[in-house]
Amino acid sequence: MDQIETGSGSVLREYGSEQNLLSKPDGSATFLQGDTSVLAGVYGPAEVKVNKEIYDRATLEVVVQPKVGMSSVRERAREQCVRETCEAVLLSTLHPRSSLTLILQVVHDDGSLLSCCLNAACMALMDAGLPMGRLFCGVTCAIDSDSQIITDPTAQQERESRALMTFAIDSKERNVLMSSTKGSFSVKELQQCIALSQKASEKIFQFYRDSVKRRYSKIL
Amino acid sequence: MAGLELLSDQGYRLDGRRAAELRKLQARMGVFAQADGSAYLEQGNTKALAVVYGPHEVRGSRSRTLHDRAVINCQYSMATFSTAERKRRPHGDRKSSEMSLHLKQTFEAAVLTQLYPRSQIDIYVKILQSDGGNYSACVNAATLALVDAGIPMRDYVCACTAGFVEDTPLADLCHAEESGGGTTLALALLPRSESIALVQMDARLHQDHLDPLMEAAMTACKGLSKVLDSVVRQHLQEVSVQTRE
Amino acid sequence: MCFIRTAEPLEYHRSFLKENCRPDGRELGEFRPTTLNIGSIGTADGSAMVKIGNTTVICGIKAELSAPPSDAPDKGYIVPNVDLPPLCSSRFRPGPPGEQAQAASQFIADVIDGSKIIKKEDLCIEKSKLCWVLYCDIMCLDYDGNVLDACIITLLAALKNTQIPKVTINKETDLAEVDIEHKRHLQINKHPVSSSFAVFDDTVLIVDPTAEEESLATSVITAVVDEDDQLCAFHKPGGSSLSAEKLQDCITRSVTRHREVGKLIDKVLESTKASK
Amino acid sequence: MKETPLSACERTFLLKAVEEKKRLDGRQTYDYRNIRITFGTDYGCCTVSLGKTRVLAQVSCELVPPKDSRPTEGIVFFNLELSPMASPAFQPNRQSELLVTLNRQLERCLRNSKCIDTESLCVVSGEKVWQIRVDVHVLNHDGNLMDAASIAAISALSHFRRPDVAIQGRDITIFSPEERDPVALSIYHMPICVSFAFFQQGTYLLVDPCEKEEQVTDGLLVIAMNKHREICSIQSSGGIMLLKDQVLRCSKIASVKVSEITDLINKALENDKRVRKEGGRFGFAESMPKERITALKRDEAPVEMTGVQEMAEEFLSKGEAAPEVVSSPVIVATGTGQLGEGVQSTWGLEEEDEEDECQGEMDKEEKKKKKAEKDEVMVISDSEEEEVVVLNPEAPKSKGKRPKH
Repeated sequence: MDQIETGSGSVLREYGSEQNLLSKPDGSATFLQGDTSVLAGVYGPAEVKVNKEIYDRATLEVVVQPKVGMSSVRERAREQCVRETCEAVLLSTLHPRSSLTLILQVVHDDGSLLSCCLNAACMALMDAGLPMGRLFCGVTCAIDSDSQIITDPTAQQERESRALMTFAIDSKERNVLMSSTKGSFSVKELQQCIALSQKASEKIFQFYRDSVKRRYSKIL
Repeated sequence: MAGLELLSDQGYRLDGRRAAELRKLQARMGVFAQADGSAYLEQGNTKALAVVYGPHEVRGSRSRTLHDRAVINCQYSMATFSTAERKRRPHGDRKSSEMSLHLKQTFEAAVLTQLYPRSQIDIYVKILQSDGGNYSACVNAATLALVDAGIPMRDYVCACTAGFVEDTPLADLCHAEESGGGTTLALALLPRSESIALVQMDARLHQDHLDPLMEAAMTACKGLSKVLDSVVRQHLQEVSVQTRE
Repeated sequence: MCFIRTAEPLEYHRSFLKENCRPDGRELGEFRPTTLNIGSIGTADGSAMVKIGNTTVICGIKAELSAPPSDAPDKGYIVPNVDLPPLCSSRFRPGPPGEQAQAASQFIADVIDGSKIIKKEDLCIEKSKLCWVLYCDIMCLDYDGNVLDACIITLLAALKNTQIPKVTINKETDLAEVDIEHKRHLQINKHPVSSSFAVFDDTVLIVDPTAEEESLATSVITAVVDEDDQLCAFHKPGGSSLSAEKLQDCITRSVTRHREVGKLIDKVLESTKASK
Repeated sequence: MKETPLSACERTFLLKAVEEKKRLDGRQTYDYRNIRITFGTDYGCCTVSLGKTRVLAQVSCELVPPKDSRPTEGIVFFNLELSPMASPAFQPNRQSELLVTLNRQLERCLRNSKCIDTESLCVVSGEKVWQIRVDVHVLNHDGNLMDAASIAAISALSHFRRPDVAIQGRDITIFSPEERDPVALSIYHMPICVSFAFFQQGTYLLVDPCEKEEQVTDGLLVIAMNKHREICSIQSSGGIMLLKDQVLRCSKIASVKVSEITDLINKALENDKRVRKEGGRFGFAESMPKERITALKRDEAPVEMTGVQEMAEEFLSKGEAAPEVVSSPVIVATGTGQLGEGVQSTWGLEEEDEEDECQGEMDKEEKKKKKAEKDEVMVISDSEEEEVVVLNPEAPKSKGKRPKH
């Protein structure tokens, strides 16, 4: 039952990114996965408000702005996931008593939104030149009613799926930084999805590397 | 306009005025003792109360202090009973915070703020009864209150609304004329220099008609300034008689 | 020791973890004693209180009638809300719910949806006319870490305790008639139980962290398992990265925990029934 | 985070430049920056960049009961948000002066000018009407937010399609886009705001000020017009002294600019429509500048699945199986059970426990209750309200809440 087939499911949709596209923030990037698109902006390190100051590291704030209406509990949960993932990789002890602000604007949601947020966040942090111990990327997997695993699902596929998992994978050991799931699934399915996400993360890390290479090709 | 004829064939308006005729304006200065300056003003059925405190040192957050001029702080509110339907929020909604902002900008242009660096002037305006032209009533009342407080200004600030019906500009609109959906222009004028402190216009109007409309509003403002001037003079006379005794 | 605890809390904990035990005497994989009381609140339609160590969480369920959502006319609502009031810990401030409370509410909502504890169709009385809304208000009375586990246990116990009256729609008057005499228990399909873990120094995995351990840990993981050993949620909001083996360890421990807690709930329910 | 203030020499430099009719970016006095309008995959979604200023607009709709005073009219709601992304000075959920001004100006420009036929949004009179919601997010602030926002809002409104509805008796059916083609809003005219910045007490005037210019300006005049040369709103702000002739001159400049911008919007709309019709690719992904060095795109990539299963199996087999036998809970009292032989619960301990000090007064009551449960439990249980009634033998002053007998 848990057999996975190399069907049409296991693909990453067309993806792309543009860095440094906003003039105001210190770092900015948009990340596209198929039609899903997120814009990220980073400010900092900058002066921190006294009540938010942490004496030995930088304070990171993450804001997720929905496209329509006010931000709700769902956005709070996303903010928490993105913030704690970034905190794990950022070398925030290098900037004590300062503030880092990461703003994510949802431009279009066509599934795999959280992973797109993570990818946009990582690209923007890179663009801002903030020191990070390693990189991270997000991969969303869906398990459909036939127990097939679909990577990078569209909104339609998400709706039809039985379970939905998003992982953040780090670039050093390909370990799991963050995990957020919906629906019910077996342990085996979870392990398969993790393994698959680790495989898919290779592509995205390669993409990160290529885009940095391209960006600095004129200087090197 | 649906159902309502704003201008009759004979050239009379809903309340029997001519096109360029203003509503009756009555005003009193110095209505409150504890305030530095105060005024009560009736423009037709619109009744407004303005109170001025200051110049005094900057209160609240110190960061607002300006080193070369005074800060003007305005608050506009409408009494809950001022309109046909009861108003739930007397101040703080988008419309009234915008109005507060406009009043502030108007008086920043007119008051000689550079005379009072690092200080603050508070202007509080309240509409007690609303019948069109709230902004202009507030400006006129606040001008009188500022004069009463003895705060130097470039000139009187006179404000008036004007509308446009069937190629004829109408001065000083009442509520029925304003809510008809036609053009409304509100204008705050410093009459002596003919300079405009604030201009705001709503709803559609062809570009060619802008000139006559603004002309009408400016004429109305100048008319108002004469009335305001006489109010101030009369008040001064009364006060000086009292002090002589 | 006390001095070190306040000045160098991390070092203090490390010295214990080195010896494979924890400051409160537990082993690394040991839960704190869990106490469950069912039916504590008479005014609620269902209620339960759970204590895990010092962490105390109470859940009251109120059922109300409402019109079904327009996009799913054959379903009812389950509305969970986690409240972390200032009285439960000095870390929470009065005012609107903070990020942790909101994230917890969202997590509970995801678990309810994901595990399908209750079929939402069961809550519908008449299609696109009338349905039940279950307001599950979960309040923390004392915060000492691991609220999520406590929330899920109390929610499950309270739902099992909930009784809703029979409602029929009178065909003639088109009005709802509530029959308070005949109450029924809710049909509980799945029994999700969660287990939380904390990671120290990116390597050491401990079970059921206290508030102090939570704040010092580099990562927190919550795994929710149901009786078929299916996972309903595997939540790790970030923090240090873990290999798949470590995660597997967490899941194995959660399966055991599920059995323990399952027994606890059953026994307590039995005892309440026996007393009646 | 605070906005970086402008230094005195920057200020004098900028004012000097204005006097000499020069602008920082080499534009002429009446020139606009480059305007780029792109539409998203959704109907009613568009981004507008005006030089470096960038805004995103999204139109959405839902069925709501109408306002009592206007039972046959739909509702149009504008919400402009200054995202903290646009500038470090913007804080989320705060009503700043700028926010109020922009929102009101947008409302006045688009709602009061009656550019949308609200009566066509009525579904059932007095019961259900469409509420059109326009969300405008400012993404990057480089001056002249008003013009950018108004262009984005009207473009998004013209692009938007609402789902078709059918009424049968009292039932309202909403058709999905697959069932029936969605319907465009009926828009009478397109009002567009044009901002003018005044310097040196109104002596100099600039069109489309950038952020630096806005910081040194005396005041702004915003004129909203449509291409039929009708003025939809005028608003001056910032305490400037204007003369009538200046306002008239600005309105003439505005009419020229507005007709240019309207043509641009129409062209963008037509282009989008054509691409959609031909089944080509559209959306933001397509509008990404591929030639830029900072941008990169990859095509659909298959993920290697081999080995995935083995990896999963490996971890599964490595992990120990959960023990079948688990410890049994203890029933302490009716309705209360306990798991684990713990001593850690400080509540259950005697008063002399050192850690108790931090527990605070509020726990006392619970503590007593707990203590009772742990010691010899005295249960007097015939009350219907509560399953467990516990009296602490050592504390005769039991709280009044609990029934004694």
